[in-house]
Amino acid sequence: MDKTVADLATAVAGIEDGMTVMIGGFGGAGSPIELIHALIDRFRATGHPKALTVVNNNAGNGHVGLAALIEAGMVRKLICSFPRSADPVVFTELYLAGRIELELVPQGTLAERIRAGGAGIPAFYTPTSFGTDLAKGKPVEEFEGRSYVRERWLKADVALVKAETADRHGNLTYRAAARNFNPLMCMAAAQTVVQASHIVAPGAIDPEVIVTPGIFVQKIVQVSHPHQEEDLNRANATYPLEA
Amino acid sequence: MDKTVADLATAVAGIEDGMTVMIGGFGGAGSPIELIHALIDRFRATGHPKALTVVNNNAGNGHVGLAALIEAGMVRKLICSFPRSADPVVFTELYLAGRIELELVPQGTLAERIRAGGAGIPAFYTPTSFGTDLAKGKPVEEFEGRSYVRERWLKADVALVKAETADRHGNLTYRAAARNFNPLMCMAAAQTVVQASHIVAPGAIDPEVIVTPGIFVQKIVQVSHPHQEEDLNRANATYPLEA
Amino acid sequence: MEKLSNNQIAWRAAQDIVAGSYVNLGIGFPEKVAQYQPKGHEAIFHTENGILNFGESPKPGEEDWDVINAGKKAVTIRPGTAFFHHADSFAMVRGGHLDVAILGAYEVAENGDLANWSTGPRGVPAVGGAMDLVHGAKRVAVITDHVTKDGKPKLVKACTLPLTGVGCVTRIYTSLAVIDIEGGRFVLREKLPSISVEDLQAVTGAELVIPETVADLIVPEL
Amino acid sequence: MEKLSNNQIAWRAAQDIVAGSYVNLGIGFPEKVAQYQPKGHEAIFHTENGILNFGESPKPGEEDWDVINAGKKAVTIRPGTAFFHHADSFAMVRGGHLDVAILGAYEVAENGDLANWSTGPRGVPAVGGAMDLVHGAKRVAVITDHVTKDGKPKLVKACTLPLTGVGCVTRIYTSLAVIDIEGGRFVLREKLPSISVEDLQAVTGAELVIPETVADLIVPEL
Repeated sequence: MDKTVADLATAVAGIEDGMTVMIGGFGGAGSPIELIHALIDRFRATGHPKALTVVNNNAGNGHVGLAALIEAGMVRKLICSFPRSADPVVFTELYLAGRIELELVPQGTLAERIRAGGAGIPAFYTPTSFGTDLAKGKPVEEFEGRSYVRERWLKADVALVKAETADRHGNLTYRAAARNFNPLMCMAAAQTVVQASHIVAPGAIDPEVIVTPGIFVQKIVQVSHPHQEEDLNRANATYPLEA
Repeated sequence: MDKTVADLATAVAGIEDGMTVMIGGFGGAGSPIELIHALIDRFRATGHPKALTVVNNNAGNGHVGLAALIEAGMVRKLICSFPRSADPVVFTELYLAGRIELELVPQGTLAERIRAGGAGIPAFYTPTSFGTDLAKGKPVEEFEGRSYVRERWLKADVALVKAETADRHGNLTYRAAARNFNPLMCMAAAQTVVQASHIVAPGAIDPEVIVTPGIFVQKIVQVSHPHQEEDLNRANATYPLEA
Repeated sequence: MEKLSNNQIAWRAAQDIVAGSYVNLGIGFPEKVAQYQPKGHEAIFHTENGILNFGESPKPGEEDWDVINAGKKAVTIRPGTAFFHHADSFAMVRGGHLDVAILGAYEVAENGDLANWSTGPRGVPAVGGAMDLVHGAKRVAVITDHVTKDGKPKLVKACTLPLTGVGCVTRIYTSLAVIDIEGGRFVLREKLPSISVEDLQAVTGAELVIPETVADLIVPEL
Repeated sequence: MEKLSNNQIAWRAAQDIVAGSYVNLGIGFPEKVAQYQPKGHEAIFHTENGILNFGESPKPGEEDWDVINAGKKAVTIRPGTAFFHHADSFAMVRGGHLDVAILGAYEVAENGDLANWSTGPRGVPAVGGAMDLVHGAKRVAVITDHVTKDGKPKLVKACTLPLTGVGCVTRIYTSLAVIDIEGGRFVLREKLPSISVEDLQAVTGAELVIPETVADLIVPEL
């Protein structure tokens, strides 16, 4: 079994118009910049995929990665917890112009909805957002005298994920707080596409330290020296990056 | 910060009559034999704790560990998925005599209820058990045309857990499939008591490989060469073990 | 009446597992399926107590009792094995990440209902992971003798024993035949050449739909 | 009117953190609390993006942008740091495993309602982890200036801005006072010695309950 693919273009080939795409990362940590840019490359060459629904904690920063994906006009709707950032010009302008849809979800609820999607739990109750505007229209139930809001699972057609090391079966490890939403998104997508700094033989990762077991991964592509979104933005980089 | 305690007796000192106690392990793997035996020692010496509700996947095997706890008459009710085993004489006799209560829970639902207890999710929906006797009396809801059963979280006063390595902050690793329910139970108990083969200084465990972060752990006791339930039963050992 | 041995039923079920599949085998009889994987068809086996990609049984005396399967039997690790806790393990199951689950059965009904966890109110009830597994895989198959030890049909119109799951089974490998469940009916796909459709119907508790082509069920001596 | 600086408010809040506590500090102003921990009072800080027990900021140029806090600022690891994913992180929050959460506020109502995520329908709304944190800790405290920049009360009878959480705040550290919320009322615990109860009441949007003992709020120059 070998889930590696030859290049980034092949890795993102399965993403079609109108799909829901989860993209890992919290701010710049764990953001799969190269996979996102490969997807924009495809859109520029072919006009597809477009009208995507993107799930990410944020709304991108500057003019690279997720922000560049939005700037390219490929995103119809964003599901996220915190679409404000240091340099949010791309999303902010589109949103205020009514040209992109936003579903705002509390961060812990977003994480739990994605996990639920991966774990076959169609709905769950959380205290989060009870009594607030973000609970409007959602069923409320009382348990032991406390009120909770019912939230639905969140699934995706594709997840784009950044890992540190992958073996060819798709077992993954991450790097520090670049872990964040990535392992959850691996679980919640029909097709999980991973860029990893290192690809190793099965058995080279200690079975005790695997964070994402390979069953949750469909495609792996090696990106040996991935860009870090924060570094790119501090250098005022824009998509497309210079080679 | 140092969560280690001097001995097993101190480790189990906080367990009182009528409490709910989660005990890690699946079959013999990950079963904290020494903590359980210390609890029986206390009961023999003081008559307490008794009338416990125990949560475990199984009902014990032979005459050691959980089986010995039940045999000592300390358990009023068992919440488990599989109370049959190769040598289940202790539980079977009490159950058929109507002297112990059983709440039978499908294994995945048991795991998810414990996780929910630890994660602040009071209820969730699962396809598991829909249309079966084990769903009787539980709310059912349809999502996207499929029926699901609503299950409640499960919490405990105390969890007894077996780990491989602990640092003094309570960060834990496990050994192979001895992991099983242990990390979940750490999350779901007000007080988590851990026996670990090795206790090390904070920083000695790579932060990437910690399975249970220390926030979920209250007490740690070192048991350098823990018994394995399977080995004990193959040797026909019985509580109390010979020193 | 000629019939397949358990090994032969397991062999037949193993032939349908596509290379690269993630597979959970129920406790007991279904565990046999692993050893009949066609050469070069690498499937990856999941055990719900927290191991993905485990290997065969160790030699007696070489067991590590922290490396066991759901039936509490010792197994081994392989290159690519992963360990995880029970919530992650049943996320794999319930979340539909397994390709195939192969389970035993007391009864299977023509609508796909399965009874395989309780023979009734006697004794100590025990369910384990069965009720999760029936909702967990893209394909849930059953391997079973075609009839009970008393000769009664195990493929029935409606289950009489407590259900494990509703409408969950899609294929049944028996000692006599391979039968799909489609549209709430038993559809015969393969049968032992030595048995007539009439004889098979006689030991089956609900009507068999007989399509134009029914293949011979040919299995090696094992 | 004399008032405490933000550093001094943070210092006062830090004094109430018991040694060994697990603490989450909201983005921005609350992050200051960490630096005023009393010596030898080891608290452990949680950031919801997946680090427990992180340390102070690295020197400029030594940042590792994969080691950041919820405010996307670079932090450092310490002996005993643990990394985990977002679902585990919010299990810590929602599951009540944190001892203390210290948050900023636009408004706090006398019943404990908190508004700190939205100033209304203008602009891009962003909630982050705030709505989880208010339900996440055994003790949810707020640090804030006592009044807005325009001099309007931030401690109010009922919040006018969109709520973050209902009845969640139990203690407020302001630039003028320390106030507990008990039984749906603001109870004054400490106030700057230079301010009279009447003056304090005049800049507070709901009635202050004045217990027999009100301590002086004494904070070092910072």
